Amino acid sequence: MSEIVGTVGAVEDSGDTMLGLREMELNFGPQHPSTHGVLRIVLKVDGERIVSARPDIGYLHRGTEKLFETETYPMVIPHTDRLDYVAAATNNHAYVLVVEKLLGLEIPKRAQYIRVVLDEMQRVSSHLLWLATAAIDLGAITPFFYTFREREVILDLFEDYCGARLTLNCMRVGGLEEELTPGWIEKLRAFTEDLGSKVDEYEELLTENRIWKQRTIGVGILTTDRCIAWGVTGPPLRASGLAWDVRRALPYECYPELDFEIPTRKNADTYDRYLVRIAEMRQSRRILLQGCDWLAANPTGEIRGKVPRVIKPPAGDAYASVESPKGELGFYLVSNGGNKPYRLRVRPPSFINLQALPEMAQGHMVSDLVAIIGTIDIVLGEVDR
Amino acid sequence: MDISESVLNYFLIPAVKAVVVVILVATAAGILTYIERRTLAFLQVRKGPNRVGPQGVFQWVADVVKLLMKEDVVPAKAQHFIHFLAPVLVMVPGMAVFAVLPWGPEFTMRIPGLGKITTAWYAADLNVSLLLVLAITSIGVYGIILGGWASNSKYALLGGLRSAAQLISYEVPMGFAVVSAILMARSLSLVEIVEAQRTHHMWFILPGLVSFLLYFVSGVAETNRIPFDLPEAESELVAGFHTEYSGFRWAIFFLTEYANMITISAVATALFFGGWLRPFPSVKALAFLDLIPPILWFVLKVAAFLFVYIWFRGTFPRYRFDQLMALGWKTLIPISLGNVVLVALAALGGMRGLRILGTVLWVVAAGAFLVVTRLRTAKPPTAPLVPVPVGARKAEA
Amino acid sequence: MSFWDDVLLLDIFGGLRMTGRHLFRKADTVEYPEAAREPSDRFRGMFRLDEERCIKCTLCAIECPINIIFIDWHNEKNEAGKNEKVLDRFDVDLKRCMFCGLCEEACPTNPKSIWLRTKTYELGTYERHEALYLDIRKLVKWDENVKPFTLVERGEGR
Amino acid sequence: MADEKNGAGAPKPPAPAPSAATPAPASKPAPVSTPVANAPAAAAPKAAAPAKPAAPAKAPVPAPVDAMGEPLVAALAAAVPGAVVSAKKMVGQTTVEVAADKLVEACRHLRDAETFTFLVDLTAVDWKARDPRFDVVYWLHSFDRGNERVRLKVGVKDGEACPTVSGVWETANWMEREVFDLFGIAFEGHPDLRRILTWDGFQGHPLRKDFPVEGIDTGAAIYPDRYPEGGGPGPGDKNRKTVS
Repeated sequence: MSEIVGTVGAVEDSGDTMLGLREMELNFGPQHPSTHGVLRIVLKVDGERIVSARPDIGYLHRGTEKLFETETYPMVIPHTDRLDYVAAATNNHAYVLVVEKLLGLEIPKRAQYIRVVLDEMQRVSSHLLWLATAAIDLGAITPFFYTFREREVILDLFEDYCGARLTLNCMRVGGLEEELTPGWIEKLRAFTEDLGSKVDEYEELLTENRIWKQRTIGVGILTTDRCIAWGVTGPPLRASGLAWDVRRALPYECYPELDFEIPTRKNADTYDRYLVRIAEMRQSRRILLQGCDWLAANPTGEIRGKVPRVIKPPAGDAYASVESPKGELGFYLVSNGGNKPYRLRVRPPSFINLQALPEMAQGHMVSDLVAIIGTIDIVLGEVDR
Repeated sequence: MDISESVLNYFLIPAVKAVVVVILVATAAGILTYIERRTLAFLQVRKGPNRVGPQGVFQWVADVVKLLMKEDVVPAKAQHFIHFLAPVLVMVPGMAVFAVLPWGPEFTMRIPGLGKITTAWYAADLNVSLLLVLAITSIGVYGIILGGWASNSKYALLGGLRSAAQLISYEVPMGFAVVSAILMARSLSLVEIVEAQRTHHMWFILPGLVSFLLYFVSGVAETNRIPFDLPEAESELVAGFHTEYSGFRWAIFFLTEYANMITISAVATALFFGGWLRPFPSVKALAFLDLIPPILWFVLKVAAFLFVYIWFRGTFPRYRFDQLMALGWKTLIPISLGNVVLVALAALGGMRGLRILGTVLWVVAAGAFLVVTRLRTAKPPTAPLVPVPVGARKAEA
Repeated sequence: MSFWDDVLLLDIFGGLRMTGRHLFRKADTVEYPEAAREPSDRFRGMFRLDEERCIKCTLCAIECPINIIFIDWHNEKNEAGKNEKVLDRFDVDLKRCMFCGLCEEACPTNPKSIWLRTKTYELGTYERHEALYLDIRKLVKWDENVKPFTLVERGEGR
Repeated sequence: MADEKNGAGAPKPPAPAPSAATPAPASKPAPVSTPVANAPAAAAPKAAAPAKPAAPAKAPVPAPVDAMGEPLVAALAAAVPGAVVSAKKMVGQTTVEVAADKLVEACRHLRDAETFTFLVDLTAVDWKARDPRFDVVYWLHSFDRGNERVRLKVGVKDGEACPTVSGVWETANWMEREVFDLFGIAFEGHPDLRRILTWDGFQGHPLRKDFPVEGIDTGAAIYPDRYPEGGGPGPGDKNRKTVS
């Protein structure tokens, strides 16, 4: 059972193609400019057309889930930052949600709103990063700088709030550690109101551009049924036409009180996923404005519930999930009553969405593979954990 | 004609010109890399290289020195000789083309000890110089293919293959675009084409609007620049055909790319934008524009084209290989064929025919542009998204 | 309509106009060593310890997720004849630190005895084993690299 | 897919949203019938005790309650006889203990008849001292039943194989590979059972409780014949590359 089952390097030769030409095996990664980290894909190509693609992951495996089992509940939070390291707030959120669920804790309203605001900021920042890298994968270098300009503001706001820009460690079991700094809401509101016109700028560069459309329309189609079969969640699922979002489907925190829509598209291709993410940024903007309003109207209040000094959830198991920018990010916690998680499993959306890559890439060209990897929006820290 | 004069005219002056051209081209290509980085930085709201020298203008010198110092790595299983030959094959045609580029008209200068010398701002005025440009520039593709193949790397091979298909395909519309200019000027000599624009009292961009667009698009493709930079597509093929090159061999590829950009821009200037002529060369009222020397006019026009190159790079994504081929074969070549017929018919009518063609083209283009942009303003920036009720099983298809 | 859009290259010109507009905007970047931006008040940077205030409870070391704080102490009789904890060793292995700030959060003294919230992010060094392993001398002495910290009021709910 | 056909029917009333606000009443002890489920459940009263003084009175500590009477569980038990070993509910989430030999059948029933078309998550838990040692956990989702979710649990003995569900949900493919990789649970009938996160020559299964957290020396410790002291392939090794 524990012997080596198969080896990655040994791909059997599939023989000749029509013209007596051999298929070529191409190692795409792990050190390649557009695999977004250390993803390796073993491609079999016929000319430039992909016959088969086989992702090979694990280059960034750090054993985070093993590490979780050695840490007490509060100490796990900084480790969750490092899963999807461009969206640390949603990771924190999913983790604290599951612990709170098992503890049966009530979260103060104000903490809920601050959490939601942080989540949505993180969603915008993650989508901005996605847009930057996806555009650069397709050869458009300039959107990268425009989106990073906006992302920088979000990171500054994070820094103002919790002192870190990327690995935030900003949520705690039962609520939040820190109150907002004075003037933070105003800064956030100023940025948020500006965001709409900035998104218009990216759209003007890309949405109508004929090259962008040619490169993305009809590329990497994954219909709703296939999405569900592969467990794909997040923007790819919504781009296929199913308006399913954890924020609405399995509501958490104060999302039921907020007014926002779930953008969907019908064609399930790369272009639609692009449009869905763009629309999600606009929806996040709506949520952020509502959050700003609420927080400005309720400037004081508890931000942490009644948390026992030593967090020891009762024995049992629970699962909680949030809509991370990549899809449904879930944590499955098994507790044996001790002060450390007995088992803490991450349901990583990147990992599960990446599984659909071979199907999406089949029959496309090498250039499209780059677009498809970009459109799934993987973060290898989360894929490999 | 005594011997000393023929030595002077047929050996000394061309030799001096050759040396000067090579030095100038290499320098200009180097400076162009700096200008490109700087311009891109401005397009991208950042600062760009600004450390070496005032405003970083010597950045390219530092880069060249660094590249010279670098170790020249050759892959163990590469074809060593061809791997070595490829950059040479790319560079030599890239430099040779500059012999016939008409940077300015003839001029006379007085050199102490030699007397008055009449020479020109070009190394040679061949009567087939345009043909020579087309012929020589297409040799460069061999260097790219061979370099890609000899590197013994799959990425380089794919880059080389892409390059071969792309360069050969885009030669065709480019050739047709050039043909229309030849038809208008009734000459193959670049110098005579420029002069013809004086005698026709107009730049050939007027009747040659379509020809120029075709030429420039093909030119961008010929020089492997965004949106046609597939042979070296960084995000797909790592670095394409020069993946396995390092140090100064890589620099040769790099510099030649910029030299080729200058070539394409210079030919476009000569064919369609009046070369060294000032705007409206026959309008006396604008004679004050002659204060700017002809060579400067030429350089300014070339610079404008180079800026467009860089602007393109800062704006567009990259085509896919099959789309690039489709664009070349299914769009550009049919249009260029039709365009040649159109220009030929107009050229039959002489100067008057060309004028009519030019007027019609520009009026139609400007009119359509105005109408369509006026109509478009009502359109929202995003295609509307399908609103779906929460929890619905599936969006209504 | 879309035919004329295609022929007139409107999308192409739209994109060019977008980037062209940025050509004349001021750069958003700063030139780093000359114009460094000031981190926020809560910025988690370099460690700092106040030995006077520290009650040697080792909570920071316990709460550290990756165990990079090493504290040894022994009891000594002070002038009043009471037992007092005296630090033997207070080391922070900054190389491995992930700047989560849980140590500072765990500290029971008020104000805190151990801070991470200093406005210092320039931790680059040539000898990381030397420079990024903080013993008690480095922790209590302000390096000239470590910029003055601001004491931030902690939020409610603690 | 099957859910397409069933989707036309009237959607069933949504299940209670699994939110933290609906903890089960603590007063009702968990009657657990099998030894399999006993291990975690039995520990509950004991372990919860130390936390009790700190816990506020108004938020009772969640505890598992029996859920054999739930319509879904009853339907499953009726449709696939012998599949349901036990069922309990905690924090609004239903967990059904399923017999390993009936697993695929139960999964198919849940997918086709009960529209659980979406396998959210698949993982395992190592209960080191317990027999069977592992729990393989499936977390299913139904879009048509108002986003209802249900968790399946299968006990697997160490060294025994678990039937694969990759034929039921394709997404189980990588998840089962991950469980195989990290726990060493083989999945019978899996099309491509290889390691996924660790490297192919890796020995051991990191998420087992007896695997050291510090990790193991993966060089000489694993291949003493191939990697001599100090590392690197030995002289006779085919992996040794000669530098020319």
